[in-house]
Amino acid sequence: MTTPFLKKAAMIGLGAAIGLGSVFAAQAQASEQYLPSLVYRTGPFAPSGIGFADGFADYVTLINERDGGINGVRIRLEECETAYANDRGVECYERLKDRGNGATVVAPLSTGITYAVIPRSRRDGIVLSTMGYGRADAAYGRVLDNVFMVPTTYWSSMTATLSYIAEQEGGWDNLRGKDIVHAFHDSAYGREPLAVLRHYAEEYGFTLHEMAISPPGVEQRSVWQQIRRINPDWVSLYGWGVMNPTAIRTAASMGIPRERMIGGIYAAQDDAVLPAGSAAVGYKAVTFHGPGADYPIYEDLQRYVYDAGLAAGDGDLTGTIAYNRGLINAGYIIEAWRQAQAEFGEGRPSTREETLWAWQQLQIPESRTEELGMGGLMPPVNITCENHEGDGRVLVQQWDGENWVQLTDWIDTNRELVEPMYRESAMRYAQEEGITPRECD
Amino acid sequence: MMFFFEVLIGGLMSGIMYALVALGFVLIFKASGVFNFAQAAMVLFAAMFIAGMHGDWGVPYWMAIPITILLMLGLAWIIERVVLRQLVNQEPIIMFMATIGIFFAIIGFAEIIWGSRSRTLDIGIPDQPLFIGDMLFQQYDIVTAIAVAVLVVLLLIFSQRTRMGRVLRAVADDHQAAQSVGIKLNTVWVVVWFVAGIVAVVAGIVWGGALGVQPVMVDVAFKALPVLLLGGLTSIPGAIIAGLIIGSGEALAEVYLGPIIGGGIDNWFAYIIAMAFMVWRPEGLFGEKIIERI
Amino acid sequence: MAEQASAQQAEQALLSLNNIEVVYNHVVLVLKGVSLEVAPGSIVALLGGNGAGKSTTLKAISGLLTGERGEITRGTIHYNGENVTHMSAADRVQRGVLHVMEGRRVFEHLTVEENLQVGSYGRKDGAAAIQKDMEMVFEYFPRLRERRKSVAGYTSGGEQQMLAMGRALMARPRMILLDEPSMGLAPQLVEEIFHIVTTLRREEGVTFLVAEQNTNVALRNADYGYILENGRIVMYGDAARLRENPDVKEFYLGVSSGEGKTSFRNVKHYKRRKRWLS
Amino acid sequence: MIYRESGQFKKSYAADQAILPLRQDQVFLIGALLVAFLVIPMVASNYVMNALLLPFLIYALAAIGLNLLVGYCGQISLGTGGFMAVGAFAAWNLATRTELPMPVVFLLAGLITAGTGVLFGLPALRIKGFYLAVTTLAAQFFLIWLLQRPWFNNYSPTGVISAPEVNMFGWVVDSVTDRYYLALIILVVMALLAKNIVRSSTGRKWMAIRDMDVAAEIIGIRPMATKLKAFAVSSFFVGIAGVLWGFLYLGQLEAEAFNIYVSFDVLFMIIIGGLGSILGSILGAAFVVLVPIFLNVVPSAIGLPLSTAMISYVEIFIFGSLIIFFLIVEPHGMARLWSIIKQKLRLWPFPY
Amino acid sequence: MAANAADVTSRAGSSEVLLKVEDVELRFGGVRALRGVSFEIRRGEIFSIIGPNGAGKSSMLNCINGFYHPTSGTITYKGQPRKAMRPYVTASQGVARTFQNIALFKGMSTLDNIMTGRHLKTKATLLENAFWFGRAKREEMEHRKFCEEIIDFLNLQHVRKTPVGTLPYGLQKRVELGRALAAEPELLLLDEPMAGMNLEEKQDMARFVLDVNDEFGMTICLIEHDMGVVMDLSDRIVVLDHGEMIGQGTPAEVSNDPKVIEAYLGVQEEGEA
Repeated sequence: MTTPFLKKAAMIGLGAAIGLGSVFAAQAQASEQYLPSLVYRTGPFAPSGIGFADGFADYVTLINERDGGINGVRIRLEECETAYANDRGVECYERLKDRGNGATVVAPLSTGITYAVIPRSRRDGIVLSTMGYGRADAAYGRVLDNVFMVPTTYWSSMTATLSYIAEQEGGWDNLRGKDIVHAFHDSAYGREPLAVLRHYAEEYGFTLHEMAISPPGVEQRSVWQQIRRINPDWVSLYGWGVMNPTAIRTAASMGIPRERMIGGIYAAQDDAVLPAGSAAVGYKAVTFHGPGADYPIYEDLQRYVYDAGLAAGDGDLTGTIAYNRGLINAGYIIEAWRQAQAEFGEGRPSTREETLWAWQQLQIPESRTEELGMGGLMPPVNITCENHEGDGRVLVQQWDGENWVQLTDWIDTNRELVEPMYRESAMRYAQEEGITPRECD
Repeated sequence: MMFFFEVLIGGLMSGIMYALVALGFVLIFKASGVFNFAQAAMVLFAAMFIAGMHGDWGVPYWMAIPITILLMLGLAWIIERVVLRQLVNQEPIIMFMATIGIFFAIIGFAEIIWGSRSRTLDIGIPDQPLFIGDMLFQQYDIVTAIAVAVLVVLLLIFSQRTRMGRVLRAVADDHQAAQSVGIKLNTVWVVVWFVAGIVAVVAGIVWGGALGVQPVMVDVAFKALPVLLLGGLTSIPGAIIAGLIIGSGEALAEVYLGPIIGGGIDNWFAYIIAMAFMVWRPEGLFGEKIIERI
Repeated sequence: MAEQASAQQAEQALLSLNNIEVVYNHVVLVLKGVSLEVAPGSIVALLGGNGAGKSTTLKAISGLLTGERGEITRGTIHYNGENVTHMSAADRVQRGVLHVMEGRRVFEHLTVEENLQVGSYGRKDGAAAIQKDMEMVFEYFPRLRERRKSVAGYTSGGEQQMLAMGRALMARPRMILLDEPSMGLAPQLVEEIFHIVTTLRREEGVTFLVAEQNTNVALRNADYGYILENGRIVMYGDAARLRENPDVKEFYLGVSSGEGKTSFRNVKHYKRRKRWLS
Repeated sequence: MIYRESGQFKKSYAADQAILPLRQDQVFLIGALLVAFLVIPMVASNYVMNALLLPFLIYALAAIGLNLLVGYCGQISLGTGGFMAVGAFAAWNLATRTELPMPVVFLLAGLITAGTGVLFGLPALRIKGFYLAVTTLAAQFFLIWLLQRPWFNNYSPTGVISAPEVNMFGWVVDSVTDRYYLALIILVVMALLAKNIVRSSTGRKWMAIRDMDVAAEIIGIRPMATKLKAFAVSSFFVGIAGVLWGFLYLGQLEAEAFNIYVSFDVLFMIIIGGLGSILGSILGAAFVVLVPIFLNVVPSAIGLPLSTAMISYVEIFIFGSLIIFFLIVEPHGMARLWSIIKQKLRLWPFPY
Repeated sequence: MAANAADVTSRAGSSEVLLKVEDVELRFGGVRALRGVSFEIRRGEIFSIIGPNGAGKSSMLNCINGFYHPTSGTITYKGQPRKAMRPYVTASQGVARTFQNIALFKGMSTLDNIMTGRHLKTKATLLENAFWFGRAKREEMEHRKFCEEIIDFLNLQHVRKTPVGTLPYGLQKRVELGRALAAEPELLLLDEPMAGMNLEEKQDMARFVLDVNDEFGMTICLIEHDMGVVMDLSDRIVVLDHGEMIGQGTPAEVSNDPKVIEAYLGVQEEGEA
């Protein structure tokens, strides 16, 4: 009678001990560049997370297989599952940051996790690459010197959306008297572009209707009934996860023309349109990179990664929006290391200081994106001390039922509007946190 | 006024969809006193298998659906073997926790097989707006409502008119006494979970069609819970009527109250309706009256 | 009781328990080696105070222990010559062993009639035979006929006890394990119930094993009795003989040797309890 | 016979009612505290302190709070996440909008959460059991919705806000070790308070309500006052845990992050740890915090060639299965397992 | 038996009416559980309510302590008529009770159960409890002492720290009595304290009831099926049947009342203890 309990207790204890022990067992390889990858392949937003993680990993594999790494320095990628939860993200960050040669750059992949790791990364001297999410005001480089909003923010991209609408209407003046709905995820994320929208509504005299949709947004009938009654000229959709397809589907069933719905950068993914089926045909969205797989880099990926059986995923997500985002985010990271090596010596892994330096002056002109086989896919980058975003340009794409079709070329954003907004917000943050903004000349 | 009716009808339709999930809870609670949190996971499980078999393996829907129903039988059998049998006569809270365990285990299992990508599930329910006069209806809703009505009638006949239904109610009252007259609890539980599994298949098709099949489908459970409360945990008609009340109440509140207090209120509004109602009548609309004795 | 002897007797007895040990929750030893026998067609009383292990014994026989995290860790139970020690409760019901549990466990939300119907769950001899048996139950318990459409939860304690017994009868039992039928019932009702027990034995040939605290009533109606204390059988014999036993008289019937009945007023303070075994 | 009590006599009621009447337990506790205060900060790595111990300590506090309500007073709550959020946001607003010293901010945040708890505890007088459990989801969803209103995050454009510096009587809690110590001190002190409450008349009233509320009322216990007190105290603990979660652990606040799954996690902790046990709350917190990390790390540590995705699916599956397994092995939690082991040790090597 | 009872009546000296029930009626939906019941309980006496199952005895107790509220009629306690009142208010006025189906707090030890009975006498606030200072500690020790006396009185020393859920039935009944006594009530309601006990346990319980009445001077209202116990212990008895009062008086009077015999006592047998 004694044995089962003691045995079970002992087993549990032993298991826990082994598990904890293994946490410390870091396998270091001196000549490798270590790259942690915080991913969310499970959880409510997994459909977006998987594609990103696959693209990110496949690009790293490509560099290792095709080029033997960056000037011979292979990159060791390690994934950690966050499930989009802040606490697990922090745990991942803490677990991975000192493994291998030490992490030099992290892409937290969620605004919440970004906020949690900003103070930690500043202490550790690790670069944060937050692609379109996180603190928009990090685009003002004087306050947070290690955080980069490459290549765009919600604010910049929204100015581009409005430019597109104005162009469709035949000029800014024609916006007067129009009705524009902003249907948004009722969270800070959805509310973020409101400031920009309100500014434009005032300046150009259209009526802005703010329609909140409570997350996760599995049932939206009543919202779209109201929108239908407004009979808007344009709808801006800022959904996330399951809210996007449900919104598109419900809008379709109410007879709202999809051609006049424009999704924000996180309503531009394949998981926004695929589950909506035929209802999504004609739906437009802005995105900060080219859609599809029609780029030279995909030939290399095919040859060195997919055909070699080294693909991270099942291979069915290549060319999706999320996958492309994974590719370009890895692309930026690797280009920064390349530039660091060019400055501080080739053939050895970059340190944190070197990586930070590289990001702070990161320049990827259009010509370089073409060399990388990502011309038109990867937006050029132009980082200065003060500007941690670059040009913030986006393009408009449309879903034809099978694929995203690129409708426009890069659209310029309204820098005069957004840069003061970044500055103001960042300075307020600096004051709260007691950060002295550094000088830029 | 027309708009009011449109919102009302839309709300009633959403309510039916909530009730469909709540039904599964009711069945299991009624027969085994188990508050089965895993019901939503069963919905996801069913939807994932139907959509996965169709999408990845090219199995036609008319085959994928019966196969999934068989899988639900297998699932019921496994749950009975591995969980319920081991936890006979534990306190309700322990069983509740165990179903949360089942919730994760089922989701994990389905994801191991199908991953967590989103899939489409379209068995061809028409999805175009339909105008009767100026009123907007949706064909999808009408088909759904008819399916739910048929399902409920079948369930009521099963519970009230069949021998197995009577046995289920007996087991619901007193497990041990039921055992003492020779009822095999194991069989009964498999039957109950299987029936709830069939309901989950229907819910999976309907919700999967509306949302796409993806992990977040389980959040539909949080829409179903207030319906369950308001209807009373043990009443099948209660679940339907409560679904209608909550669906329409929520829609009207969203439209008429939402703009005043800042939008996006439907997540909690249903709970507040249910809570307010229960302060007045703690057992819900049709729940069995709680007889307090000493 | 030697093991061989009991194995032999097991052939004659309808039910025999051989050195049964029961442990709850892996730690609490409740029965510490109980052996007893029940002859076919007899009424056997199982007596003893609270916590002596009467209910546990009955549950061990009917197979209802598993639901309460109890298990038989030693010994065997033979019923009708067959080893049923680890058989499921349902299989035992199939063989005619019915347990009427303590506390009148009826299905509260079902009607009286539905309760009886559920009682016939395991039978496969058709609706007509079941209907006939229901009539029989109503013959024995006319009160149930009056209340056949009432919800069982709203019937009185006595009616519930009758319903529980009637429900057991619906399974065509050979043996009924009756746990504390008198508990909480008025004297008149207790008599009525025991009257039905003896009638059922006579008319239907049902064997009874009755766990009772009401020693007096039990021994008046039983053929044979076992007295259980602290998980052990401490005394057994013919009912008549037990009633005459001075120890039983003093401790279970309240008749002290010599004087006859003592008033409750005159019970001594701090009366020492005499124990056979602890 | 490690746990032999013979030879230990209690000479006064006070001694008998001490928190740990057994000498062995006292030794064990002192040992555990010494390890926690002296050994761990010396030997534990940054990662272990930052990513394992800190969330563990904070979750343990929340679990104690919830256990007071569920395990002692018998009122099931699924709103823990919401109440943690209230604590965190109350503290943030107090800290950024006023000049109050940080200890006062902590205390007030706890009290505000307690008040919120009382508000949502009101239906508990009429609604019981699962019905109550589900109605507490109203608190969960409503509070998260409310705290997402821009006022509460001072119109932060992202809605995510950074936690202010924690200054405790001049001690600037900044380094990992500092944060670990602050969380540990708060946990130890509050666990002691909780233990005092549950062994006093208040605790007995709660347990009376839990075990049989009708009988409790008939012997003179006021159900409303008693239940609300439990909601208040529980929410106070949970609120403080929320403050620590935002201020010490994550360093940021985001209402959505305190979602329903946080509530479930804390509920898991007390069920797995043991309802109605302070020690159990702590053990349960350790289990729920460590197991997912453990499951995540093991495959790569032993070189299993699984993709991250597959690992996380398997992890979800195993986590669910482990909960079931645990409930089957010991439905009354690790605390009960511990006391059974002690009981065995007391008699060991004899079986009974 | 009769002589005994007469002897007792003279011993119950006080004629002060502690509780007066006048024309009480109680309805649940269509069922009339009590119909026009009236009686008085005098201070210091042992008063019994008897009757067949379903006669309304427990409903009567539930009315007295405020768990049910009479549909009509009045209950006067210590000269104060009262209507709808929560049970805890009644308890604070000095009414304690035990229950037919044991209503102990199963997860708590014997000692803690009895200590809960004392809580009406505790004044310590939550904060005092949490910090274990001031009244909290002092009161705890005082009450512990009082409860230990009850434990001694009821012979429960050996199960002091045992969770009551695991105790045998007879002991649980005793713990329940202890919990009621701990409140030091003026009126003690005992609902079938001896149900399901063997003779020896009944004798012990009878002794406790008498001692409580004698030594603490508590007034006792008793429901019991065992006629031997009722006749021996009671000063006065009221007989209910189907919610109606069919007889009232001393044990001798009641046991000779033909109406009572017909409805209830009819089949009393010689051996029935």
